[in-house]
Amino acid sequence: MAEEEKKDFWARFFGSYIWKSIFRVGIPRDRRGRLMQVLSNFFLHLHPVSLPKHAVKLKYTWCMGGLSFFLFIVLTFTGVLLMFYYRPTIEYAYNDVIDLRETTPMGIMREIHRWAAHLMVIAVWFHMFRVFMTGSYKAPREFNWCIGVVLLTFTLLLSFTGYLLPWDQLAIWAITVGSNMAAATPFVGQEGPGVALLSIGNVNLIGRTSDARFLLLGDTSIGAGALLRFYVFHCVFFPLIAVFFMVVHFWRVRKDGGISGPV
Amino acid sequence: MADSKQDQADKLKAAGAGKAHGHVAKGHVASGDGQTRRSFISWVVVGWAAFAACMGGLATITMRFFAPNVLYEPQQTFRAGAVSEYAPGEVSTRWKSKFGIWIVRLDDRVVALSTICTHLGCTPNWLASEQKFKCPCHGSAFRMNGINFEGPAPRPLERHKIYLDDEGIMVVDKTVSFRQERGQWDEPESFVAV
Amino acid sequence: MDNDTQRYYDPNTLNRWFAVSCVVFLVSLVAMFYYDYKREWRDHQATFREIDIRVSTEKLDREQENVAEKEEYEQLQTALLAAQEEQSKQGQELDTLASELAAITKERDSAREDMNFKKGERDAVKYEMEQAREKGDRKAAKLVKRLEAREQELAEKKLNVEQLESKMLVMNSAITEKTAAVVSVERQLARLTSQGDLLKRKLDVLDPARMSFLDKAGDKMRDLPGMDMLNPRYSVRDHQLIINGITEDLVFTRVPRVDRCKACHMGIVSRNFQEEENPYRSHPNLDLFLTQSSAHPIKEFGCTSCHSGRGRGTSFKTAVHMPTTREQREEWEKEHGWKKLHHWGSPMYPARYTQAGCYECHANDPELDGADKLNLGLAIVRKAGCNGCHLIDRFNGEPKAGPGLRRLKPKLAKDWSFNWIKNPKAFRKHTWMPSFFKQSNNSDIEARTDVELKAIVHYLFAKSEEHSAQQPKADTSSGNAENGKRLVRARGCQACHMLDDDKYDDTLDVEAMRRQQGPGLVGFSSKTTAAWLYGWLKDPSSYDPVTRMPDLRLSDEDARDITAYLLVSETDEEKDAAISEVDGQILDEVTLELIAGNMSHAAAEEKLKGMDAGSKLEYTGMQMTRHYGCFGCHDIPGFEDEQPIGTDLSEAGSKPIAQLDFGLLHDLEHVNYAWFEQKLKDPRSFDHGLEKKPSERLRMPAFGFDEQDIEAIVTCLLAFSKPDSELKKALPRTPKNIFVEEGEKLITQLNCRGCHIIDGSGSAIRPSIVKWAGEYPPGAELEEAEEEEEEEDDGWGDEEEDEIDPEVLAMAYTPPDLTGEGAKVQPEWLFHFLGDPTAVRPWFEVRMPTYSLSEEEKNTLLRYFSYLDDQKFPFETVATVDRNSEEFKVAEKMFSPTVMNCKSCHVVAGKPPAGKTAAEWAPDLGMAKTRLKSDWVLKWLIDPQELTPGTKMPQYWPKGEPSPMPELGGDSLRQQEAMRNYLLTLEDE
Amino acid sequence: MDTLKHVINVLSAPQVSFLAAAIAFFFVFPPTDRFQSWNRRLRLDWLWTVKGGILLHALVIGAFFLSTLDPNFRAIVTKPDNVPIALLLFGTLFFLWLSMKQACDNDARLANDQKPNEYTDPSESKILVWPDLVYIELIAGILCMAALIFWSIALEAPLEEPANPTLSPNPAKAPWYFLGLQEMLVYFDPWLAGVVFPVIIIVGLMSLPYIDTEPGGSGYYSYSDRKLYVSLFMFGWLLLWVYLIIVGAFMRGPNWNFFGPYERWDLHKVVALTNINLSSLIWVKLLNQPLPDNIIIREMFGIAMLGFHFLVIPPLLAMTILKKFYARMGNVKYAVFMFLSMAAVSLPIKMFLRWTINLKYVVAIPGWFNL
Repeated sequence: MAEEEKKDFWARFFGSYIWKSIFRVGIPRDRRGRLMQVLSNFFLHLHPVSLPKHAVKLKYTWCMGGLSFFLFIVLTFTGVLLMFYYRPTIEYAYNDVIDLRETTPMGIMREIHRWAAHLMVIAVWFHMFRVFMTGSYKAPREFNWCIGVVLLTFTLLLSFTGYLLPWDQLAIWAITVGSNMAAATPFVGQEGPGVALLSIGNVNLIGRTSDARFLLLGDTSIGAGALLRFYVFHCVFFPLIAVFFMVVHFWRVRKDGGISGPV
Repeated sequence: MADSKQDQADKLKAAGAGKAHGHVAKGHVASGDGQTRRSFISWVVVGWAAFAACMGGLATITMRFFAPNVLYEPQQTFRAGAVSEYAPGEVSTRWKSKFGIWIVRLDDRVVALSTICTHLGCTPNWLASEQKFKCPCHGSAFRMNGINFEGPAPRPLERHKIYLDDEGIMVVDKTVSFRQERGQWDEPESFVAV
Repeated sequence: MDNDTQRYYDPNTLNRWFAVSCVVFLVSLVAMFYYDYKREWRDHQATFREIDIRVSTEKLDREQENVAEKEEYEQLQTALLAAQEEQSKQGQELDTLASELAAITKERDSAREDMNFKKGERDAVKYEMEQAREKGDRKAAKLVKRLEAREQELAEKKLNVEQLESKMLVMNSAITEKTAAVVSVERQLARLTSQGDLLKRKLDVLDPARMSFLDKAGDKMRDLPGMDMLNPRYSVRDHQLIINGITEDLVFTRVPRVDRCKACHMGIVSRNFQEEENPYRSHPNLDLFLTQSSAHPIKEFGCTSCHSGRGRGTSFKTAVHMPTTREQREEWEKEHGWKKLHHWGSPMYPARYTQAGCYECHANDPELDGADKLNLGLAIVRKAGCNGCHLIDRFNGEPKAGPGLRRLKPKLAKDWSFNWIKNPKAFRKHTWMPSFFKQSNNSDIEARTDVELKAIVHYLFAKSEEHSAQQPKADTSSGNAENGKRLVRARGCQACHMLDDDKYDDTLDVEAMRRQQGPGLVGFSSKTTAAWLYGWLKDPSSYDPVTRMPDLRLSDEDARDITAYLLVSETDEEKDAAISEVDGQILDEVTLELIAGNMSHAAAEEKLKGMDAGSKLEYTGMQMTRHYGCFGCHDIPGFEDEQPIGTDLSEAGSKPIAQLDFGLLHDLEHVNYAWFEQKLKDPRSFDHGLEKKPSERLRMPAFGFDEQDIEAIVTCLLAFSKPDSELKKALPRTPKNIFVEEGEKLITQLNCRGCHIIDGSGSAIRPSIVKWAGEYPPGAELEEAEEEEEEEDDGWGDEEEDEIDPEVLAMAYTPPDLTGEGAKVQPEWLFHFLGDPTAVRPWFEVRMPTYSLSEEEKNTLLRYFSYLDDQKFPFETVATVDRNSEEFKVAEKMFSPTVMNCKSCHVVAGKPPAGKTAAEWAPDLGMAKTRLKSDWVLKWLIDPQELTPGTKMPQYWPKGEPSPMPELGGDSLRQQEAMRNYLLTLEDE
Repeated sequence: MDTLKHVINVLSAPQVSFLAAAIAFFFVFPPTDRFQSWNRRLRLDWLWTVKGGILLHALVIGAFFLSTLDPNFRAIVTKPDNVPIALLLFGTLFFLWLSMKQACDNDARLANDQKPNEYTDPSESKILVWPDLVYIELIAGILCMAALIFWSIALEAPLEEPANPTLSPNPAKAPWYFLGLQEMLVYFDPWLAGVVFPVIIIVGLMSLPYIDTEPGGSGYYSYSDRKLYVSLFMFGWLLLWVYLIIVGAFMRGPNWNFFGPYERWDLHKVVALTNINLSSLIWVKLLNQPLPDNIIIREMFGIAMLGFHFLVIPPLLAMTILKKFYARMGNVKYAVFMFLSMAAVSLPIKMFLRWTINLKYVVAIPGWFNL
C-alpha cells in the first residue's frame, strides 16, 4: 500500500506545474516521452533521438570522442578555479603554483587540471584512431575529419601553452625549444631559410624584434611578456577557437548523417 | 557548469525513477515475485543517492575553494611610539595613510580609532577646526572620541587593540576591534591609560 | 511494450554500473577531502596545543602557589576585608552620592547635547558670514549679528555644562575618597596576581577542560573539513611570516620571503618549551634570535633567511629539511617518508652547518661572535691558503699563505727541499704545507712524479736570487742554546710559533690558529745554516721583504743564542735522503708532453732535441710549478702575475649540484656538502676508477684535515653563496664599520691578537707566558738593580725571595689589553710607537716587535682604534699646567711617598720603583704627557677598575665618598685634575 | 638476469629496435597482397584473436611490471610526467588489438558475403538515445572523473626550480606529446622538424579523406579492403609517433644520449657521434677529392638522391607495382599521396643513415636547405 502512495506522490511531483515548466515533459514512460526528453533538453539536443544499434556499442565507439569533450569541460572548470589563485607575472607565477599545493584549498586542483590535460591529448588521439579504423572519414564526412584534425592541433596547442605557466625549469625550457622553432620558420623566422629575401635594399624586415618568434613571445626572449601572452592564449584565445570548432564538429556529426556505420 | 550537471542529474533522476516504473511492470510480467523489483529499486536508489551526494560534494569543493587559506594582507600590527609622543587632546593622523588608524589622546587614555566610517566604509577626514571627523561620502560625522553625531552613521567608529610592549612602546593590533555599542570600550586592551 | 525492442542494454546492468561508478566517484571525492584535510601542520598544531595546555597549567599552578605563599598576599586579603568593612559602614552615603551623581550626569549630558547643537549652528553661521563678508554681500552685517547671538547662546550652554561638570567633579572626588582604600588594595592584589590572570585568560580559550559545552562544540566544529574556512583554530594563515627585508631569488626577480615554518614549529619563539620535542621546541638561542628584543626579531628575519630551505613548504618534505648524517637520513625516511626535494636550489642547511646562514648578512664582519665554526673555517681557509688557488671574493688581496721562495739558495739545501715537498709532514708533523705526492691518484706513477718534483726543485734553485744577510759578527756556533731556549720562550715567539714541546691541542679554535701564525719551531739543523738563521732573526724583511715575521730587535748574542737553540733541538729529525739522479728518459717524456701542448708533435720533438738536460729540467720545473700552482701560496720568480689555478669558490655554496662531479663514487650522499666533505677528506678521490693522463688528474693537495676542520671549512663553503644584491639587513657601510673592518683585516694579518686582547678577544700567548713564568721565574736578572736599592729596602726584601704564583706573575708579564686603547693613548704617540716601539713597560721580557708598516697601514690601525672607541678626529685636549699654582703643590704632595707614593709601583722617567720585583712594577709615568690622553688619565684616576678591570692600580678617591684629603677644599675632582696635570709634567724630571 | 637486461639494453638501441620494428611492421600490417599472404602464412593474424590478444597484453604488461623491479627503469617510468606515456602505451596496444580484431571479424564476414557486424537492417527499429546512450555517457564521465581524482591524489604534478634562462636542465625535454618532434630535431634542421614536418603531418591528415576516396570500408572496422592506407597510417602513427615518443621519454637521458631501459642515467656517458655530410663522405672519403667550391656540384649527389627519392621512385612504382592503384587515383591524387608517403618513408631512412654511418646532411646548403 505504501508503495502505491509513494508512487502517486512521485506521479504528482513529476506532473506538477513547476516541474513541467522547467523540464517540459514528465517522466518518460513510453517511446514518445523518451523522444521528448532528448528533443526538449538543451544538453541532449546534440544527440539524435534514436540511433542504430552499433552506435551505443562501446566496442564500436570506444566513447573517446565523448570523453575528449568531457575532459575539455573538466579542464575548463578546474582551469577557471585555478585562475582565482594564479597570477601570470614573474613575481608571482612560480610561488603561486607552489601555494596551489601547499596552502590552496583542495590541494590537488592543479594535479586534476594537468593530468586531465594529458588524458585529453590521449583521448583525442584514440578518437582519431577509431575514426580512421572505421573509415569514418570517408564521404560524406571528409570535412568533419578535417575539423577534427584542427581540433587535435588545438588540443596540443592548449596543452603546450599551459606548459609554460608554472614558470619553472620544465616550463621555460620546453617553451624555449618550442619557440625557437618559430624562429626557424622559413622566410618569417630570423633563423629560418630565405629570411634574407624579405628585405628592401639592405634593410632587413625580419629580425630579432620582428619575426614569428617575437610575435609569439611578445619579447626577444622568454620573459614576463611571454608568460602573460601564453596565459591569455591558454585561458581565453585558444579555448574560444577550440569551442567554435567543437560546435561545428558536433553539428556536422549530426548533419553528416549521425554516427558513421556501414551502408 | 556545476548546476548544468545538477539539472542534468535531476532529469536523469526523473528518468531513473521512470524507468523503474517502466520496468516494474515488466518485472511483474516476467516473474511474479517482487524479488528482482526490490533489489533493482535498491540499485537505483543507491545509484542516485550516491550521485546526489557527489553533486553535493562537488558543490562543497567549489565553495570551499573560494575561501583562501592564507592571506598576503599588509602588516596588521605596528608600533605607534611612546604615549609621550602624543599631546593631550591630539588627534594624530600620522598612521592614517599607512595603517588606517588615528591615534587619539583623550583626557585619560590613548586609543586607536579605525579610519573606516561605520556607514559605508569611506574614510572620514579630521577637521581640526570643528574638532570632528567628517565623512565625505554621506556626511556622517564623529566626535574626537569616535562617537557619531551627524549624518547616517549607525554607530561610533571602531577602536583597535592597543597595548604597551615590554619597552613601553604602544603597539596597535588591527586584527582586534572594540565597539562602543557592545560596551567594549572599557576593556583593558582597548586603550592605554595615561 | 515498444521500449524493450528499442533497448540495447538491460536496465538492471546499467543501473548497477551506474550505482557502482557513482559510489566510486563518491569515494574519490571523500578521498580528496581527506587528502586536503590531512596536513602535517594540523596534527602538529593539535599536539602543540596539548603541550601548551600542559605547560601553561603547570605554570599557572606554580604562579598561584607562589602568590599564595607570599605573606604580602595574606596581608592584602585581610586588608581588603578590613577596607570593605570600613566602606560598607558608609554604604548609605555612597549610595546617595552615587544616585545624585547619576542625576547630574543625565543633566550634564542633555546640556552637552544642547551645546553641541548650538556649536553646529554657530559653525554653520560663521561659515555663511565669512563667505558673505568675502563677497561683500550686504547680508554680511546681519550675519555678523546673528553670529554674535549664536556665540552668546553657545557661551551660555558651555557655562552651564561646565558648572554641572564641576559639580560632578566634587562628587566624584568625594566618592573616590570614600572608596580609595578598597580600590588601592584591589589594585595591589591585581598587580600581585596579574601573571596568573593572564595565564588563566589564555587557558580559558585554549583548554577544552575549561570550556562550556557549547564552546567545546564550537571548538570541535571550527576545524572540521569544509568548515575549516569559517574560523579555524588550526591554520597556516596565522603563522605565516612575510619578510620584505631579505628576499628570495627567482632569477628573473627577487621577491619577499614567505615563511610558514611556524605552522609546525609553534613554540619556537617562546621560552616555555625548551624541554619539548621538535618541532615544538623553543629556539635554542632566543637571546640572539627571534624575540622582539633580540638582534634578529622573527618578524623582520623569518626563518629561511638564516636556515635556508623552502619557506612556503607546509610539510616536512616540502620545507626541504636536510639530514646531517646518513643515519639521520634513514631515520627521517622511516619517520617522515622524507625524500630529497631535487628541484629546490636552496635546501635547508643541515643542523651542523647552520652557521653558514649568518654569512648572507655578515659577509663583511671580520669575526662574528657566536659563529665560532664559521670563524674557525675562515681562519683555516686563510691559513691553509685556499685563496691561493681558488678565487674567493672575501680574501682578495690577502698576502700569500706560504713563505716567499725568491732567495732559496742561502737558506735551503736541494735535498731537504726535495724531501720536504715530497712529504712535508715527515719534517714538521703539524705543518700547513699540504702534500701533493704519494696521493691516491698519483702513487702509481711515482717515478714520473719524482721527476716532476726534482724539476720543480731545480727550477726554484735555478731562479733563486742571492741575498746579503749581514753576516754574524762572531761565529754563530758559539751561541748558548740553553739561554736560547729561555729567550724563545721569553721574547714572545710563542705568540706566533708553536714549539715542539707544547702540544697541539686536538680541537682547533681561532685562538689556537693564532699561535700557528708562523711555522712550528723544530730542529732546523738539517734544513738551514746557522748563518742564515742568524741573519733572518736579526732582520727578516731584508731576506724577504713581504714576510710577516717582524723584527724583534734582538741583540747579537740573543740572536746567536736563539740560533744555537733552534739548530740543536730535542727532536733531532732523521737525516734526509740525498736527492737521486733524474731519470732522463721519463724527463724526456714529460718535457715532450709539455712542449707538444702548444705545438705539433714533430716540432716538439725537434725542440726537445735542442735542449740539454738542465734546460729540460728547468722548463719542466716551471711548467710543473704552474701545473701544481705552487705560486698560489709562495712568491716564486717567474710567476708574479699568474692567475690562480683552482675553481672560483666565491659562490661555491649556490653551485648547482649537477656541476659537482661525483665521478664514480656512487654511494656518496648526493648533496653538495657531502661532496665538499669528501673533497677535503681526500681531494683526489674523485679520480677513483677514472682513466686519466697524469696531466689531467686532480691536483688539489692533501692537507690532512680532521673532522672538525672539515666541518668548519664546509660551513664556509656553503656560506660563500650568490649574494643578494638588494640585501637590506647587512651592516650599513658607515665610516665606522668600514674603518673597523679594514683595521681588523690588518690586525688579523699581523696577528696582533697573538699577544694583545683587542676588542674582547685575543692574547693567545698567555698560556705560554704562564708556562714560562713557572719555568723561569722572572726578576732573576734584576738582582743587581736591587743591590743598589738595598739600603732603601723597607723590609719587603725577604718576601720577594719566596715563590710567586706564575698566574700572578703572568699577569704582570702578559702584553697589555688594548681594549679602549683608542680612548687611552694619543694618536701621534701610537703612530710613532707602531713605527719603532719604545718600552712602555721596561720590565717586560716579551718584545713588541717592529713591523715594517707603511704610513697607510699605521693610519689604518689608528683609525681602527679611534673609531672602535668612537673617538673624534682630531682628538686632543691639552691640559695646561702652572707649576706655581696651589694645585701643583698639592699634587706634588699627593704624589710623594707620604700620601699616594706613586713611585712605589710606577717607573718614573725610566727609574724603576725601589725594592720591588719587576712583577710589581707599573708603567712609566714619564711617558704620560706624550702617550696618554689627558681625559683618559682623569678617568683613570677616578676609577681604574672601570677602565681595566683587575688592574693593580688602587682607587684613591673612593666612589661617592668625600675625598680622604682636605686639600683644595676636599674637592675630589679638583684634586684629581691637579694630580692629572702634575703627572703630565713628569717626563722632564 | 643482468645479462638479459644487458641484451635488452642493446636491442632497444634505435638502430636495432627501429629496424626490427620497421621490417616486422609490414608483415604484421601488410600493405599489399603479397605481404598479406606472408602474413597469413606466418599466421600473424592470430594476434587479432582473443587468445592472441590475451597473450599480447600478458606479454607487454607482464614485461613492463617485471621491469619495474629494476631501479633504473622504475626511476624513469615513475616520473609523474611519464605516467601518461605508460597509459598511452597500454591504451594504444589495447585499442590496436580491439580495432584489428573487429576488422578481421568483419573481413571474414565480408569474405563470405555477410554484412559487417555493425550493420543494422534499416527495417529493424533504432535504439533510443534516451536512456541508453545518455546513461552510458554519464557513467563513462563519472568513472573518468573518479579515475582522474585518484590519479591526482596519487601523483604530484611536477614542479622544478624557478625558471632560469641561464641554466638548462639535463636533459631538457619538450612536453611528452612533442617528443616525437624533438627526436626529429636531432636528425633535421629546426625549420624542417619544427615547422615543415608538423605542417606536413596536419595537411597530410586533412588531405587523407580526399586521397582515399574509395567507398569500401566506410563506417565499420575492416582491413583487407584498405590495406595500403591502414598500413601507412599505422606506420606513421605507431612507428613515427608513438615509438619515437617512447624512445624520447624513456630512453633519452643526459646530453640527449641514448640509454637502454635498464641503464643508469649517467651524466658522464660518452658516445662517439661525429657527423659527416654526404658530400664530404663521397667527395673526400670515396673519391679522395677536395670539396668542390660550387655548392651545386658539391651537393649534386645529395640532390640526385633526393630527386631519385621524390621524383623517380613514384613514377616507377606507378608503372610497376601500383599500376592499378595509379589508374584508380589519377595524377594529382597519386602525386600528393606519393609525396606524403615518400616523405613519411624518408624520415626513418634519414634517421637510419645517421645511426649507421653518422650521416649529418644529405644536402647541406647552409642558411638555405639542410636535409
